[in-house]
Amino acid sequence: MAMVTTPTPWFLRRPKASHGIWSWVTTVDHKRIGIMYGYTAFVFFILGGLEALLIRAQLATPEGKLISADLYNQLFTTHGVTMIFLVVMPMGAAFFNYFIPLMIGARDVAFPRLNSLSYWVFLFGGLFLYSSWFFGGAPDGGWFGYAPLSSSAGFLPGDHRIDFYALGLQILGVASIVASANFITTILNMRAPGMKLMKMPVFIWMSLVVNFLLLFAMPVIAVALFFMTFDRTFGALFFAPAGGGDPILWQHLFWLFGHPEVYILILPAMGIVSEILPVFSRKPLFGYSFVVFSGAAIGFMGWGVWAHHMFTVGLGPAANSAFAVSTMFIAVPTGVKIFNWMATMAGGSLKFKTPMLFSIGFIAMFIIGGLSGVTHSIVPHDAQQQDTYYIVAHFHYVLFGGAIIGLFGGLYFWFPKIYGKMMDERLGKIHFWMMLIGFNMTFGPFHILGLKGMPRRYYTYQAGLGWEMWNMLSTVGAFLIAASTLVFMHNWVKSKRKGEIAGNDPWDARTLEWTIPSPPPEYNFAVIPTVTERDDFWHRKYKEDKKGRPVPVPVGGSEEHSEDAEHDAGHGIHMPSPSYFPLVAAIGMPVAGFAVILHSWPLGIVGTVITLAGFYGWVLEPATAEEH
Amino acid sequence: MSTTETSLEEHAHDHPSEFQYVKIAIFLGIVTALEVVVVYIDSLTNLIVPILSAMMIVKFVAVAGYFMHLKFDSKIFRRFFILGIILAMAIYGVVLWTFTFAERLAGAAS
Amino acid sequence: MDRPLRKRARSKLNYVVRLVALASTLLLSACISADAPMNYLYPEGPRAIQADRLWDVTFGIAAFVFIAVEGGLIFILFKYREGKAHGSPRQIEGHTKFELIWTAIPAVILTGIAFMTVPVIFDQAREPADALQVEVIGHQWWWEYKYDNGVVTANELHIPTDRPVYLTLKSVDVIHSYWIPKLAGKQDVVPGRINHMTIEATKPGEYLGQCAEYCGLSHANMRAKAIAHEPADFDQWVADQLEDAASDASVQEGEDLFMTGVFADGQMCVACHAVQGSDAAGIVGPNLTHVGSRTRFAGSMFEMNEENLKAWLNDPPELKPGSKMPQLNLTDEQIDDLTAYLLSLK
Amino acid sequence: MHDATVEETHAEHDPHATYTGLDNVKLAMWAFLGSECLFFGALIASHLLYRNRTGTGPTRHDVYDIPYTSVSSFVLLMSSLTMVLALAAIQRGDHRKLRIWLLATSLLGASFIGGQFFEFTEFVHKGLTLQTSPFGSSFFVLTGFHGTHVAIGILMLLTMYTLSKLGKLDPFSEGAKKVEMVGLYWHFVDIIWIVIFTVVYLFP
Repeated sequence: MAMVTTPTPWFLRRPKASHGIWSWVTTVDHKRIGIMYGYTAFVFFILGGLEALLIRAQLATPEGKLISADLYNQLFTTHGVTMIFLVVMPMGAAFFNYFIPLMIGARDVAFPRLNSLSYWVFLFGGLFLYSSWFFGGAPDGGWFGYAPLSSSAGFLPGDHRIDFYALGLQILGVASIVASANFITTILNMRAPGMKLMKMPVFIWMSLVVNFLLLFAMPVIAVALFFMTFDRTFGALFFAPAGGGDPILWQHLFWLFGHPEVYILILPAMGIVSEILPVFSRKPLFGYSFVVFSGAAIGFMGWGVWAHHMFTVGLGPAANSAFAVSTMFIAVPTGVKIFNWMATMAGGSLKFKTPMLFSIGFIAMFIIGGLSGVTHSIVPHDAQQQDTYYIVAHFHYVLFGGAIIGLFGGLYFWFPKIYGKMMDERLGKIHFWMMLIGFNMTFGPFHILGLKGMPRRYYTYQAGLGWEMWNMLSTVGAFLIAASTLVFMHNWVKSKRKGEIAGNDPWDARTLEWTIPSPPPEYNFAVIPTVTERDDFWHRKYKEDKKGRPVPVPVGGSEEHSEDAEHDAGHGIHMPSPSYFPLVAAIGMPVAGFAVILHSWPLGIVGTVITLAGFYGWVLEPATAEEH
Repeated sequence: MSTTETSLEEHAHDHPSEFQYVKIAIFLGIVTALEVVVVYIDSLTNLIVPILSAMMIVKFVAVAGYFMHLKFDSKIFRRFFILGIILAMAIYGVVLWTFTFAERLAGAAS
Repeated sequence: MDRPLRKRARSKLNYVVRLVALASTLLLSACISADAPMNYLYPEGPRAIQADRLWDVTFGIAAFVFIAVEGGLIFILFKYREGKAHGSPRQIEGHTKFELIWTAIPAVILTGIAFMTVPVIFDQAREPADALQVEVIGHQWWWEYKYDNGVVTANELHIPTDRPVYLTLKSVDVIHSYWIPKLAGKQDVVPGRINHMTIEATKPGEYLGQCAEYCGLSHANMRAKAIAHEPADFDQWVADQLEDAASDASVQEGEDLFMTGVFADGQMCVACHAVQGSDAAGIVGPNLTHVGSRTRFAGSMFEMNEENLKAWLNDPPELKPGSKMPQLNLTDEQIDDLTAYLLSLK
Repeated sequence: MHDATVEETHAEHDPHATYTGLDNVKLAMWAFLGSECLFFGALIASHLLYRNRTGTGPTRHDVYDIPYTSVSSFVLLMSSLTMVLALAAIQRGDHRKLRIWLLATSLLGASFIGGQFFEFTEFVHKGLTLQTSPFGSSFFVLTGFHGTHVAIGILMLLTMYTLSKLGKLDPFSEGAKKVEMVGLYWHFVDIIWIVIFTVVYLFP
């Protein structure tokens, strides 16, 4: 349908592969990009997990000799960087990609090619970071990369390890910023008719908040990382105390990003849980508007608490008090969410399917993480807790017990939609209990270790401080988590091959993605739905009787109508054509990264030219593939 | 600019005329010149920062409002931008505040 | 039909058992303190005790909330499980009054905690009157102490009991964090800044500590120790420390090696170390004037004895990764002589 | 950049194209500009922190040449006028005028960058480099990033110029949108300079 008057040169023709690897490489379909995000994040989850196992193996006994101090420091740094930037964030992005358009009744995201760019930039950023293992070692300054340890040369072994960190995160930041602008536009602009803001699913709300946080937080870390790179590579003095710079500036910029980042990691899982609980309670989410506003409040307040990571820095009592108070009060909207989830289940008819178990696990574990969080805000005692395993326990309860368990719940919940098959319930439950027990066994003892004074980031510890048993217990738990992950992978592969056929709506669910076939056709919706209610699909299926109980709407309503329309309309829908220019543009970035590390201007020019070529091809390629 | 006040959000193309753009540009040039003049007036010592800030804001608003059409476009655009500006001023303001605080402490100690 | 129901009930029972087990282990472990010299829930100094009181209250509240909320969760899971409930659930969208209540209650509790906390923050930041002034300098990876009375020592902080010690914290390289858990919370040691903290011990004894901010390769090996003496003993310690290093003819060979020996790559002991009363005035490494009187060495890693010292001199970076003290390729004889000399510096 | 594809898939089914009725690209552009506020905010705040930390190197009073910088500020300010005139031209469908104004904007932008380059060399001669002091580091990195933004803007302007020349900015409503986006970016860069000029150069 695009009128091409002049013949398009070969390099600008849009690729047409619809099967095979090439079709994945050039895809701009949000569902395929979501799947690629998910698998990539999972591979990094395995890598980050293996790093964790090595760490735990080293610490199982005092004076462990398994790995050297040097390797240990690389491992704990990469473990943190991996789990945050390469696992939880992209796994969240996987859900955003796959389900935002489906849940708002759209055919794709606002910018399909930008979406593909985000993925490739993320992938290359991750590969760039991991390539450091082959070039003199992985980053070893901690995920927080404190100056001047990381920003000045000579304090850490290895010449370029931290450069990989600074540039790798910079590249990953590009992916996040691009994705956030894309999702914000998608959510605001691509909603189906009738889906007002207060009729959006909570997951969409949380996605919106997360993407605003990304939009505003990523530039802050970008500046900090630029400063670090300038210090390391060009001799600038931003964080060099000897030259008059102040290392605390790094901490401010880092945590200004780092604290919103915490909510970037946890809010997607909160959104997922808010979708799962109503389905398996057969009740709407209790206090929708409170949950939404508390999510937004967390998003705002998340900007005002960063210095609680810096209570021992010496900011002075006035600043410490101010941040202590703001930190305490961010517990209020978080508490609101927990109470609303519980109230959603209360009075329901609870079905304990695997996604539901994970959601309940999320709530139970998040309560622990939240409460230990409150204890950090009492500054004089935080001066004891700071940088001990007590803190490590806290954020693992929030980020593993919270984010990761919630994300697993999402995987179980939406697997039938993605693959059209059910996941095995028995294996799913085994996975859940193994993971929950393993998790508590690993990270529960961290509370005690921390209170007994064991500091973080120690490659070894001496005997006789009362830490031995708890460390051993934790290590055993870590391997239990690893085993549970194997169960999950087995379940995934097995169910994908020969799981029970799921149908459109296996859970009797509430939101729009369940109105369409599983797996969804490329165009998602044959007819763009018109939304009248919150949880629109549920209200199409059920009316309420006088007591407020759901009564099925007689079959033969709108649903069959849309089935018919699907057969007719499917052919006339033109989806965006694939493109390889996002990939080209993304490739230039790690090349430029290596240029900085090698101090090579020619390579820098090559990287820039590749990226520019990608963008020019992008602008100039025709809107669609030529038709035959 | 009273003629443009009537423009509605849907009519984003109802911009000021080219002549009005030129007038705004001349105005911006004059304010810039005034800024430079103010710097050289020694007697203003204490007032100079507020005066310069005020002139900066005027210029900022003129460019954003007229050249970037924020005055005439949808409020959503304005909100995105203002959100960014306010957030930046708030958080970086607090950062600088904590530094001056620490410096005063250090100054008192040494 | 019956079996899966029973199974479900059993799995829920597991859940309860597990939670109770977790809660009780938490409480139990808090009671075990004797074996944990750095357990800060059993503080020994006034500032640590002050912080601990805040913790006791907050932990009590948190434990109560934990039991109430997790208990409520379990109750809901039992009560409203499928099949138990009567038919389809009522579709309740929310309840504003409840919402406001459970927004307000945490806010009130937290306000209470805030009122309790803030005065302590200001109180602990104040410089105490009549304090002993000590400058603490963080190095990769050991602690240096300079007393206002002129004593310079390393790794072991000697303090009098029942007198506040006001520490002025400085770093020569990266950020460290000074921490003696039983005596006070930690305070970061930031290069280019000057921080302060107050510690105080009520009883004589040894209190273990360590660097708590990741500071590079041997962060784990940057330990510290505070040794509290009765005031009279402390004064005696100061007097001893202020004396020049004792010269002892029996260790003359070692002393000569120390003062003039040139080892691998032109390294000399005196390039880095100082011994008061001699020409040795290096400032890179610890001052060794009374090194023989210290209980531990090398960032408090090793107990001070002949065997350990010999092993150390043989290959420092092997024992302490990244150590600034290089491998000097000393012969066994040189090691023996140097060890004898160093141990004589009491 | 403008993504024509989505527009098309949507336009077929929905005359209003988007829920809010706002253009996707413009919305994303404003989101991006909001994000850029945080970016430059961090740079400016760091500079404010360090502006007096000159060590033994020159202070800002030693190096700044206010009349010179005000001229280049004026140049950049005027480039915003030519930019907005370029947009007005294409909105009328006047490609010839569009190209003239685009070129004028690029030239003004280029002279700003040229001026900045000269200023940098002057400062280096006076002994202020990236390595001299935190003041030097933060000054060069802040103004350097701004200059990079201007350079990218010039690249986009020249791209628009070439597209117009090749007849690829049609139909003109689509082309006008592209020019409008470049314009927003350009004005934003100008706005940032308004702040930098006042806060970095003029504040005592």
